[in-house]
Amino acid sequence: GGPAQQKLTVTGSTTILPIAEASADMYQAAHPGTRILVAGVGSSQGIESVSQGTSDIGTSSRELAPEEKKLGLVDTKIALDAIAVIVNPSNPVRALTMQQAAAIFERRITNWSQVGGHDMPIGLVNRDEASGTRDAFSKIVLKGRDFDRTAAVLPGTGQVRAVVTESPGAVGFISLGFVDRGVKAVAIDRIRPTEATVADGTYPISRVLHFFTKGQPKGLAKAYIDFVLSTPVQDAVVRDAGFLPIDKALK
Amino acid sequence: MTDKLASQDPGDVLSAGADKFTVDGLDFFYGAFNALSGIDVRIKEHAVTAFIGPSGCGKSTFLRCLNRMNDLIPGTRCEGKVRLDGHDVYGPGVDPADLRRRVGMIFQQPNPFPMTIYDNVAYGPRLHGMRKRADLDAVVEESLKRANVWKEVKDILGRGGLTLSGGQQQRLCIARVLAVEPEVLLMDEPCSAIDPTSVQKVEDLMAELKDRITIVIVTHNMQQAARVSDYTAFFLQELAGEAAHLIEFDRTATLFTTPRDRRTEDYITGRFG
Amino acid sequence: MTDKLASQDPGDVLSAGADKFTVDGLDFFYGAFNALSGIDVRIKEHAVTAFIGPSGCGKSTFLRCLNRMNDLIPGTRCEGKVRLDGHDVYGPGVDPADLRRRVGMIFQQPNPFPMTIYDNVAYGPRLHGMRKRADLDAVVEESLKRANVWKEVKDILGRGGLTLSGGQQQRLCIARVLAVEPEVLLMDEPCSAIDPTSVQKVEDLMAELKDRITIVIVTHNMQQAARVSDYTAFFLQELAGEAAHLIEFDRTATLFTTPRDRRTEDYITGRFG
Amino acid sequence: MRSLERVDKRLTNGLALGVIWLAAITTVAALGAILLYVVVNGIGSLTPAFIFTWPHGVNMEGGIWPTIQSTVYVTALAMLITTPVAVLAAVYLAEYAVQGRLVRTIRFAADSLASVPSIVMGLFGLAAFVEGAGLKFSVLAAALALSFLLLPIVMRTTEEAIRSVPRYARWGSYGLGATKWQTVSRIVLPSATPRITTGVILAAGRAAGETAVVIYTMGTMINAPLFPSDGGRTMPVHLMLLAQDGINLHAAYGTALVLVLMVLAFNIVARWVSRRNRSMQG
Amino acid sequence: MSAGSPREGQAQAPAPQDRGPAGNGGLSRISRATHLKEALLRNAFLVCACVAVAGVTLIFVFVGYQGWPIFAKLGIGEFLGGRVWYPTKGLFGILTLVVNSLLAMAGGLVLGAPLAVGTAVFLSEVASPRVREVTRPAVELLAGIPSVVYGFFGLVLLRPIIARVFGGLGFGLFTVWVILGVMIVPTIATLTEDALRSVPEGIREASYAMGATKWQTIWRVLLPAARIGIIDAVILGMGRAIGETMAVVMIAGNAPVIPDSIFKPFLTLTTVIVMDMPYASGDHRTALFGVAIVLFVISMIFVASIRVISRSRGEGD
Ligand SMILES: Nc1ncnc2c1ncn2[C@@H]1O[C@H](COP(=O)(O)OP(=O)(O)OP(=O)(O)O)[C@@H](O)[C@H]1O
Ligand SMILES: Nc1ncnc2c1ncn2[C@@H]1O[C@H](COP(=O)(O)OP(=O)(O)OP(=O)(O)O)[C@@H](O)[C@H]1O
Ligand SMILES: [Mg+2]
Ligand SMILES: [Mg+2]
Repeated sequence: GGPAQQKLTVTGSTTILPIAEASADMYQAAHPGTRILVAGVGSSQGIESVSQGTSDIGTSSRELAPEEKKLGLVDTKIALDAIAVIVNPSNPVRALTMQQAAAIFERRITNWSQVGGHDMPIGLVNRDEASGTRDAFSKIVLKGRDFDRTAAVLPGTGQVRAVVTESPGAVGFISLGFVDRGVKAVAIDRIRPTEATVADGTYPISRVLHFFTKGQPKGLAKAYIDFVLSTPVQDAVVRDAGFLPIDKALK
Repeated sequence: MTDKLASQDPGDVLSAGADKFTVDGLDFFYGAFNALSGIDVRIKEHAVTAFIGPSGCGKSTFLRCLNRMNDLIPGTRCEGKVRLDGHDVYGPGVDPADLRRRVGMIFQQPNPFPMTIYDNVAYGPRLHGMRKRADLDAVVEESLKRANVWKEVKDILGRGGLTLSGGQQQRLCIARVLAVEPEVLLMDEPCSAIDPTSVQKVEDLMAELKDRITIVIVTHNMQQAARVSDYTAFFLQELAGEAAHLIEFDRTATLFTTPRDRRTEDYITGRFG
Repeated sequence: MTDKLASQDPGDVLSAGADKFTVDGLDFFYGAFNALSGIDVRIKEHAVTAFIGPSGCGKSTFLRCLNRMNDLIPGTRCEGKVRLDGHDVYGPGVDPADLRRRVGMIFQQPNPFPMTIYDNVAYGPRLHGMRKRADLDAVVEESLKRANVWKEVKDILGRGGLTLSGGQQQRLCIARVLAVEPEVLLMDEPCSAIDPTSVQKVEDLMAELKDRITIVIVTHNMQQAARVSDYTAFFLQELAGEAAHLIEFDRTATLFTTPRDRRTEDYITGRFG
Repeated sequence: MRSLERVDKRLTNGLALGVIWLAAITTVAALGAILLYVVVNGIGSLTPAFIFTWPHGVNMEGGIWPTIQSTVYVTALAMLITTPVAVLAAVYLAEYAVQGRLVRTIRFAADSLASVPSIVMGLFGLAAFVEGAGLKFSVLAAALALSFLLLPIVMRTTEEAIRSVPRYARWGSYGLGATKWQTVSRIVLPSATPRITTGVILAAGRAAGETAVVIYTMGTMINAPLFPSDGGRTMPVHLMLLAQDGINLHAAYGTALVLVLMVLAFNIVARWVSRRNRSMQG
Repeated sequence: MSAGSPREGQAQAPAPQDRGPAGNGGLSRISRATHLKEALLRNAFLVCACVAVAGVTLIFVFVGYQGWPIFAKLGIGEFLGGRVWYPTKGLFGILTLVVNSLLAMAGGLVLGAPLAVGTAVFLSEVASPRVREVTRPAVELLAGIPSVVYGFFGLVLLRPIIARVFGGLGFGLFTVWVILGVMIVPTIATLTEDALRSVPEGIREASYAMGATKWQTIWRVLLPAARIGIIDAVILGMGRAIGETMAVVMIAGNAPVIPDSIFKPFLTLTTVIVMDMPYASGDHRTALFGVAIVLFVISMIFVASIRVISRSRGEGD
């Protein structure tokens, strides 16, 4: 027979929400009679609810904290999120060090000439507080220090990209998957962000997205996770959402 | 002095016929403004009584006291006695709606309802519970005939009342009132907004109706008052902002030929107003 | 026939004094409606000319042709010639604003501006460039004096013009016009909305003013026309919807005692209207 | 000197009138620019597939049907709740109320309600209906919150409509012995109906375009609501999310165009109703 | 009584249903049923009218209940007067947001009010009927366009243009001013037009009759005469501008600081709610409701001041 449960609850990271939702839709369309409920409540909440059993899968865009390691959760990595620092293509700056990137977003550096570019004020573009990308960027690049508060706060990746595309002095950060020809992703510590450098872990601003289950996934949960890991989902849904397929990294 | 005059008159004039309305010491207030003061008058049954006087002297106000239309204006107050067939119109518990059915009213501006001619006339009977189509048909035809407008509208009863000419509209309004069989008809300058031919028709109508209905008419047109009325009352507000009084009330023929008050004479000879 | 009459008259009447306005073959249209047709009239300098006629016969319309106030109503058209001191009022390049300063106007409803009494009177002079306070003070006092209202308002010049009584307001409006030194004063029923005492004052005023100013007055009140005017013009619209004509124009004394036209006679004896 | 002054006066007049013309032209141009921009960019998206299919994928490709359905549903429900209350309230104010403290309070409350920022109304709906009354994110919660927003609007237009019924028409009815309610229900309300309808339609246009209230009371879930207890995502909310995301601007332009066309349709219908009414009375 | 007595007349009358006991020539009493029905209806209408009062009260209660704790916790002074809005650090001072909202409103007003008053004067005094037929619907349509569409338009068309012309990112006060300026035009213009139309025709005529030009009449008589109505309209426009959310959030840039240039991003009272609500919890969420209370109170102050101004007119001239 089919899966033991006909209903699955997936809660957690808002970063992962688009992947979880879209693949849930696709899965349900392919398997009538199943019901997958997806909610974005934040990574911590997702980890908590899966460990308490109120949901079947907890999604998280961060690693488990030390005390969470004891909860008996099984980790399935489902995608890679690399964050590119983007500038306008007309900007001659091609590379930054991690320190420079941090200094720019803390506004300790305010002019492109300070990092080898033209004499032009830097226009900072930040994401909103609810953004997982911002959260990751802040942890990895700023090491938890504060963003400059005069930066523009935009609520979406596409907006950041559009602004950087149009404004010569702008700088922002978006998921690597959304980088297009309108913007230029700069190298960080001399590593250019590509699928290869992300996959091999040399590009420094990246993270892994996780599905956590209480014990080994079974039944519908397993079927759903397998579906998410399948090539069609990895190549379409995960990329659409701006992330990189996990198979490139681990296989 | 005015009061004395007004209270003397009735004695002389009233001998002639039965009183439909008896008004004693009426004072009327719009909020704090005392518009009418000490009005005494008797309105004769089956006669036409005209109210004349300069603009703003309270003719309309007084007319509207007779069927309590003034009740509808917030902040107004009426003191004194108004009796219809001896019954106090402002008595406790009196139903103003029923009073108004019995004391119909025609306004200066023809005011057909925005519905068909038929429905305009049937409106009143329907209000008061008539439902059968045949009865309504009969009342509508009868009323339009009595109002002298049947010939003009009998083929277009389904058309909107507002599509008629001003004069036809006014006669339609009269038909509408006649349909509820009022005992008194109050007309507030019924002819001042309509064409001369229609004026003629309305005046003829009044002459026919007064056999069965008591008529009170407010008019600015002294000639009209002289033509149509049996009795005439002259109102005057002597100073702006003060209350108006009834200056003289008499048979029309007497009042127009031998007015007792100099102010009446001044007015009818056009010395002011 | 009407036209003939009207064009005959001037000859007789005009011998008396200089013409301020000469109107020849004036036709006036509200859109497609021809309100006035073939009006010929001469208005004498330093005299009072009255326009009389039933309601709606175009008296106001004609008056407003004289200072081009009708220009302000979209869709109106004026044909024929109107000359002020021989100059074509509708000629090319004529500034209607300047014309209106020279030909002042008083309306039926007193219409002070919602500002102080002082500012009301100073409005005109300021419009035309007077700025100095002393000059303005002088003009305001002078105009209010000429308008017979100085005594009543001299201590309350800073109060709103709308706080005055109707009659005072009307005299304030006259003062306001006098302040720009008009040559002609057009008055459209200036007394029909004010109290009798004020009417008296306005009529006295006209008698005083006509030494220096030509006055044209529209009035419904035949007695008033007879009292105040030197010349009278009688307008009549014989059929509803058709153009009105000038029926008779003559010295007031002549027109009221021996009207040449039967319709004039009917009107002044009150047979219609 | 006098003639110089006249030239100066005329010059000022001409210049000032020119500036006024300019203001009006600017206003009309602003409207033109918005409409033109939305139409030019959105027209390409305006296919039956776009209108009648569901959105799919991470960045909302496909159509916008459920958002249209949600919009229509919540608008209709809000009008259904608002209209009777607002009309009867207006009847009270126009026909029954005597000037006094109570009426002043009601008017002040209505004016205040009309000027509450819609974001505040949204939070109110969240606190009162979604959480307080336990309605969750639902069409009903959104309709209730919207109806507080629309109530003063419909009340005002209705009151004006009722007041514009000539008093002579009322007198005619009273004069025939009608009671107050008979007069109101048979003469006043029927005469005022076209104008009331116009006001209601315009208010519906307002509801259909409202974002801040709906987002906190109906949520953002893509759903074709069937019951009032279902959640959903209206077109303005969809447009807002697409615009914020900024990735699928095609869909955003298309949604904006459909939304603007809908509001335009409301306006045109309202205008038509009032025009037809005018020509019937004339 | 004579032959044609009223009773005969009545005999033919359609019999009213609920004629009272004294129907016999005397005056009938109001029947109990009629009286009850009318009273019942009247009270039902009154209840409906009171829904508006209930609405305001409910808003106050619910939003107040959720938001009040932040005032209690921080004290009114620190909440309203605190300069730093930094929720993740537990700092909830909204002075910056208040100042930004006022800046946005003021600029929108400076651009929008003259445009609106000019348009209103155009509609009521200058335009020929035919031109008015086109212009007025345009103004009304402008009012009908949803604010999210204004925001979208500002974001995708206006912002890039401003970025190109003035440098920077295009987010900021200037962009917001332009959009708000256009958005408040219909509010102010329609009310101003009403005010101008309610100036008696006689006053216009009197002015023209004294030789005033059109502009002199407008400037010296009509605008002063309509001034109370215009002030009311402008205050309503202010309310609209300060409460506007969806249009502003897309083009303001949302940085929680007082900008040092009109081309720099800033965050307002309304936009902070949209930006933070999705993830706020605890004190942060309470603080957002606190912001809603502030907005509510500001809008009430506007309404009340309109009252006061209109009343002072009643007492004045
Ligand atoms: N609703 C009202 N509120 C306050 N005052 C009123 C009201 N209606 C009339 N008045 C005043 O009462 C007085 C009498 O008015 P009324 O209309 O009865 O006069 P009228 O003789 O009918 O005048 P007209 O010949 O112009 O119709 C006037 O001074 C008028 O201003
Ligand atoms: N603005 C207008 N548009 C169209 N027709 C008008 C307009 N003003 C007046 N009329 C018509 O022109 C005719 C003359 O009107 P006018 O006001 O000049 O008459 P009047 O003699 O002054 O009347 P009254 O004595 O009542 O003031 C009337 O038939 C009137 O209906
Ligand atoms: Mg009257
Ligand atoms: Mg006139």
